[in-house]
Amino acid sequence: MTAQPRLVGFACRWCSYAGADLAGTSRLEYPASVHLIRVPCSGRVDPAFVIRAFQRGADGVLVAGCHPGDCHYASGNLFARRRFALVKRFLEYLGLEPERFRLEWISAAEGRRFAEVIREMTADLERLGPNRKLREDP
Amino acid sequence: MPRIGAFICHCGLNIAATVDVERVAARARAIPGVVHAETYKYFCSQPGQEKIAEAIRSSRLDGVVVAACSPSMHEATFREAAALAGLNPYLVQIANIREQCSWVHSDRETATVKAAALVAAMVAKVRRDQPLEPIRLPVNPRALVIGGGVAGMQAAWDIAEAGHAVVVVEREPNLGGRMAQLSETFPTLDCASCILTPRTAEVARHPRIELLTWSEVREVSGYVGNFSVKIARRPAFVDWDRCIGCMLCQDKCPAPAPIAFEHGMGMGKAIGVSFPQAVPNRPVIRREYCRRFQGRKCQVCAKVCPVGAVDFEQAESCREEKVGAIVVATGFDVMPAAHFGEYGYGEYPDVIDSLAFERLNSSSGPTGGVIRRPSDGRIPREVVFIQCAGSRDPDRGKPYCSKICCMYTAKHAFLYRQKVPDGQAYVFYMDIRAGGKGYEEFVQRTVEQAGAMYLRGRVARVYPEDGRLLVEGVDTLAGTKVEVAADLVVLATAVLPREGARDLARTLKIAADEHGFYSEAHPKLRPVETMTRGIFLAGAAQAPRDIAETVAQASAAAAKALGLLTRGELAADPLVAEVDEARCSGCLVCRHVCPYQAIEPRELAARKVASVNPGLCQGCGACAAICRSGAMGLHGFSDKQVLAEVGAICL
Amino acid sequence: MTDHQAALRDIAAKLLGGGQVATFIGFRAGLDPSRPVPHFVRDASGAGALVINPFCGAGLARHVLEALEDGPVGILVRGCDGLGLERLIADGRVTRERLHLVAVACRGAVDPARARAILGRIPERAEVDAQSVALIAGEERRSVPRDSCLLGRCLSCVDPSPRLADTWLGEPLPSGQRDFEAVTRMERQPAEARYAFWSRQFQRCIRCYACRNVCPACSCRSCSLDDPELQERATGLADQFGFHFTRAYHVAGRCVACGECQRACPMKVPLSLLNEKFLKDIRDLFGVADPHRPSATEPLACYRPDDLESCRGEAR
Amino acid sequence: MRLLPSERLAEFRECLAAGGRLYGPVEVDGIVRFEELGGRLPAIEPGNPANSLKSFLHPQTEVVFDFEGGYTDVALRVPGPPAAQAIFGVRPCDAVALERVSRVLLAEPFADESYRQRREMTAILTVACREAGPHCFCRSVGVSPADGRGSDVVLYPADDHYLLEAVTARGLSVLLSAGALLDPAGDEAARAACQSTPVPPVRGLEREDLPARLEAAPYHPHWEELARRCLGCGACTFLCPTCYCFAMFDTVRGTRGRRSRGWDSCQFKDYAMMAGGHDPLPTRASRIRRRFLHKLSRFPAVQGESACVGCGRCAAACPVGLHLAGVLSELEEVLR
Repeated sequence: MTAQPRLVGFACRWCSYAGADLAGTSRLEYPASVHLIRVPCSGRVDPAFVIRAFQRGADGVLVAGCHPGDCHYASGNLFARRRFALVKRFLEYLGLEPERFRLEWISAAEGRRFAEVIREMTADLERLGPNRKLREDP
Repeated sequence: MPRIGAFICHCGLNIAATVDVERVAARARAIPGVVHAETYKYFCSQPGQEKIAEAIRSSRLDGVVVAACSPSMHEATFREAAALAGLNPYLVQIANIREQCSWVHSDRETATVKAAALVAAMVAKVRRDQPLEPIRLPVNPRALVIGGGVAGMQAAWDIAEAGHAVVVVEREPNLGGRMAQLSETFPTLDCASCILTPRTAEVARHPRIELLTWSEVREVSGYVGNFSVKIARRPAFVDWDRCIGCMLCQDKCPAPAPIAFEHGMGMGKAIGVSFPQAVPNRPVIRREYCRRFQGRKCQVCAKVCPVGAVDFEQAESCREEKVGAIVVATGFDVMPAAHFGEYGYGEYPDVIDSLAFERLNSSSGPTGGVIRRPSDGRIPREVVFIQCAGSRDPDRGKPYCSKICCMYTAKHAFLYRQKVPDGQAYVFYMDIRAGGKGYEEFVQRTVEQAGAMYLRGRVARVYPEDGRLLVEGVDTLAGTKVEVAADLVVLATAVLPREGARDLARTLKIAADEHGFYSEAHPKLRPVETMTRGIFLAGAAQAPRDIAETVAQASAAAAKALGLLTRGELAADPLVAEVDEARCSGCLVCRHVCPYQAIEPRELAARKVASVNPGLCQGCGACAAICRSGAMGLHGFSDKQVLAEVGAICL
Repeated sequence: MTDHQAALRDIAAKLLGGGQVATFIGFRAGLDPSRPVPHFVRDASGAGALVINPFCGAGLARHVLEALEDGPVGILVRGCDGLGLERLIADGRVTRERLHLVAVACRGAVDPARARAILGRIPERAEVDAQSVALIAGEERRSVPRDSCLLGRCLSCVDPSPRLADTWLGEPLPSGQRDFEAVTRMERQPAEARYAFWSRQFQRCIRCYACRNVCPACSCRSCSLDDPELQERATGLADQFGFHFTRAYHVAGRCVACGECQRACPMKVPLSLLNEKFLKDIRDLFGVADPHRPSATEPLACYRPDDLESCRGEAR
Repeated sequence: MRLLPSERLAEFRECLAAGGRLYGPVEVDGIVRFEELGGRLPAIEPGNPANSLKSFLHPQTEVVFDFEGGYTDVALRVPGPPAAQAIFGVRPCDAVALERVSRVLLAEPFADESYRQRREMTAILTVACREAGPHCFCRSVGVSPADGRGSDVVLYPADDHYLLEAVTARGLSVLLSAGALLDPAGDEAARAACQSTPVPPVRGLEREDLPARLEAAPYHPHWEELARRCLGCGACTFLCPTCYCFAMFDTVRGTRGRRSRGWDSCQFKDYAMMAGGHDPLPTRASRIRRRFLHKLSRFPAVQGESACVGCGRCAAACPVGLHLAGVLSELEEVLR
């Protein structure tokens, strides 16, 4: 087995997690790099979760939520959008590669898009190689 | 020491074919705190649930992880099973190793490793779960129905008949919606108003139904069982309580007005009703067409009114209704002309859409039911119907099928031939979708009895020539170019959600899909519920559908609403936010991000802390994420749980 | 500044004597004249101990939290203190009505260590103006550039005067605009250089929490950095990155750019360079003109429907 | 007695580096700290580096053991013995501090094994002071700028050379290993110069009755005054060369984990919190008082000498000027 990147995803249960489920019911194959953590809303995702993932050895982190305007809770993803716009830039400022963190909007109907995002991100992470920054010693 | 049980489901071969479930169970057993791990073919089955219950009892489990399909499938099933066995249902977590593992990965080794990690994450999570009790909420037994079309009326009628008060809010001055505009209905060719009018009258006089027409929902607050709805009524400039419905005003009004009801085919008056059978039979003044409101001296209506009901000073009024459930039945619009340049829609008067054709067909319509083309009033000898005008057309942003067009086009072609026996109908179509009782037979009748010529293919363009319209298209079956000279072109334009549907979604805090159709909670199993508890969907507001389906769904929504309204009290998911008051600094930043106004300050021993109303809280967690000190927790998704999941995944 | 000392003592004495405040917060002389320390006057007779001069370097805002437990507080307020108090008020930690603010415009405070290094002995007095600093000891008077001896937090200050005041000592000075030059320079470095830089800085951190404890935006009753499940106690490089990320992120959109954290850091971790990155991005991404000046709603607790779409796009 | 010509300092460094890891004061990013020297010469400036020697003998965080297993069967792995190290460019006060700390951590029968091993593997090369730093007050606490206690070798600086004196056997072997670089000569003047380096005194600190005066006024309102000013950070304690408090903590990763110990500070809230919820040091004032009483009264009562060596780090670090020398001179006023 070739070592594949470790991608931790935070997915809102209404849209992106359901989108990932749809990719499943549609049998769309994508890399097993990703492990999703179900959260009620992208607005629930505390940047501390992202940092913890990098500390524990994630090579990439994805935060996925409903498209703006479609949030089940009306506004959660709009807070997330602001929050992670800052966090992403800050992580880069600390020296992390931009490809290692992504915020994506994936609806419950976008199984295909979910698979695509995972494929894309996994390819990026493979190209970058394992992450050592912010990461504790194994 | 925790006592966790892990149950790895084969799901037949759905999981077991790709994931080595025995290895996953063995890996689970190695996790500290896991005292029981087993696999089974179908844990969701009765014997499967019994196995879980048995393990809960015999191994004295204080946490259960079921590795199976998505939690959206069977989380509730397994929680119930655990509860029956004496374990608090909130001490159950689902590891999604089917939709997010076995179905999307093919390599057995990687899928097995990933499944084990997903199980470990849920073990880590369930260890940090607390037993929770459902939140008990009182239920207001009244219902609100938004939309007074056939869907709204059906839902309102069913709820009222079951003994509950219903408020119906309709944006137009009268009930009826789209169905009232139709001439006949497919496939039986019943006269639409003949079947709708009695229903409208029944609804209007029902003692438990209150009609609020010419009104809109402005604000919705509260939560399931306890909604508070602000409804604004636009000024009608007529005191409806005084008005006796004689319609003298309409007769005498000198100002013509294009009313929406006629869909561009005919004119009404600046004061009046949309159609003669309108319920309530009360006029409104459309100020944009009224001479007086346009600054002229006219006061004809006020002068002729025998009861002095005209009131030019009337202002918008607002009222608040408390209800326990809401049915959303706002219906549909059709794609506007601007989208069809190549068909000359909006440019050539004889290119019309199907709704306009309905009006031409209607015996109460502008032509008295005689089909005359708009430009010169001639009876068209050749009519081209173009299906899928905008539908199934990703370029125009509408990849979906509008569903009703095949059938109403067949109906139009049929009715046209009945009324113009020597006329010829051409139908350009992509596919004929006639799934429904008697539908396919009806299409065949249209072809065979009405002699409609069905041409499979797209129309490239429509342009005028010698007072007629030349329709250029391709017959993809014959592989030839087709050119038809027509007197009238009828577009089966795409079905869209009602204008303003998205705004209403925001007001109601329900989700809408990319096209603006309201999203159901689950496409198969919860098709009339929304993700917001207590709000239900009926009719074409959710997706294009025909009358029979609409009525069936409206009754289903009513049944769902009644299931709630008859309860008196209901249990809500306790996965809501809670403040650790000892840690809270009272900065109340959480209040800014709460979409439900569920957070209020509370005085606590000379200091201020945040306090969550668990009835209002929907558990989105925005507050928990923005709270710096970690004082705001979210049951089921606490910081510590998510961090533990991260840790377990990254091992 | 020094010439306001008598007036300050007078005002403090009146406030205390009249019972308007229970405590007056200012400075008093320290072990040497270049190191005044925060001081809490409790009765009118003690007001004579108050000093005000360009060596007064510590921020005072944070101190009101404890002092308010004894009753209303009077406090000497420079631009940075004012912003800090605005922060505490916005956070609901302090009510404006319980404060009496004695405002003074400040042209910057002298770093005693740097001044001493320049003079070779402890400076006794200093005069700061817009162009330079005069350091005085005995007969000696040396005029040196501002950036050679002022505190780092004062060099980047654009708010010499507080926006809130009850009593003014002298006249306010106009405020300016932050330029974020240091952040821009850091952004231009290659990613690897940035990572190496921050690794070196964070490795020095001894986790004394001075940065947090001086910060007017870090007034939580209970800090997540003290919760071992949220911030492990280990001090490996990854832990240090996590710690400094969290500290900076928790003040993102709330930091008043007073620079107290950086002044307080015994290991000279350039904490302001972290805070300012957030401030700069808040300005650039959300169009907040002066992101360090507290407003009714924090930038991360609000949104615009037309906010920047997705944060994938361009780096930084 | 040996002389090391200044120009041979680099060679001397190489010689020390050959014996293990070598640390010394260096200036990086505008701050002088003890760090691994590498190719650099120690930055010998008046006063002390920001961090103290304890970083190397009693590190900020150190592994106690690694463990693996479940709830019932746990395997432990204790880290191997520490490697040899030398610290070059230490000031006498810091070395004296080590000697003070050792009285506690090496006291039998509860000697701290990890500290003992490190202490045994560490050579301390002290450079005596010809000039006091901005915050120095060693003489007020009975430490001299030429103090040799706790050192293995003391270097007395002169204009173009250093006088080297071995204080311990370990020091002697260091000098022997560097023998080729050293001139077998003496320079009493160099030692004498350091012995007479002037250090400003701190008022009150030299008083014989200081402990008694402090103990007599445990509830003096000035402690409250100090508490208002103190921000409750741990800078003073973490930089203090004689503060040795630590706390244990575990980091767990699945079935594996690590028990570590890291510095703790008596100035932190909950420092003395007990399992039952009782906290003998519940207020900031109580914690500040504890710190000063410990340094100046309780520790001397048990160990015979002050737990302050006058290095001045707390004065350099405290954001609000609440450091030992300053506080003592304030107390001198209020206790009068």
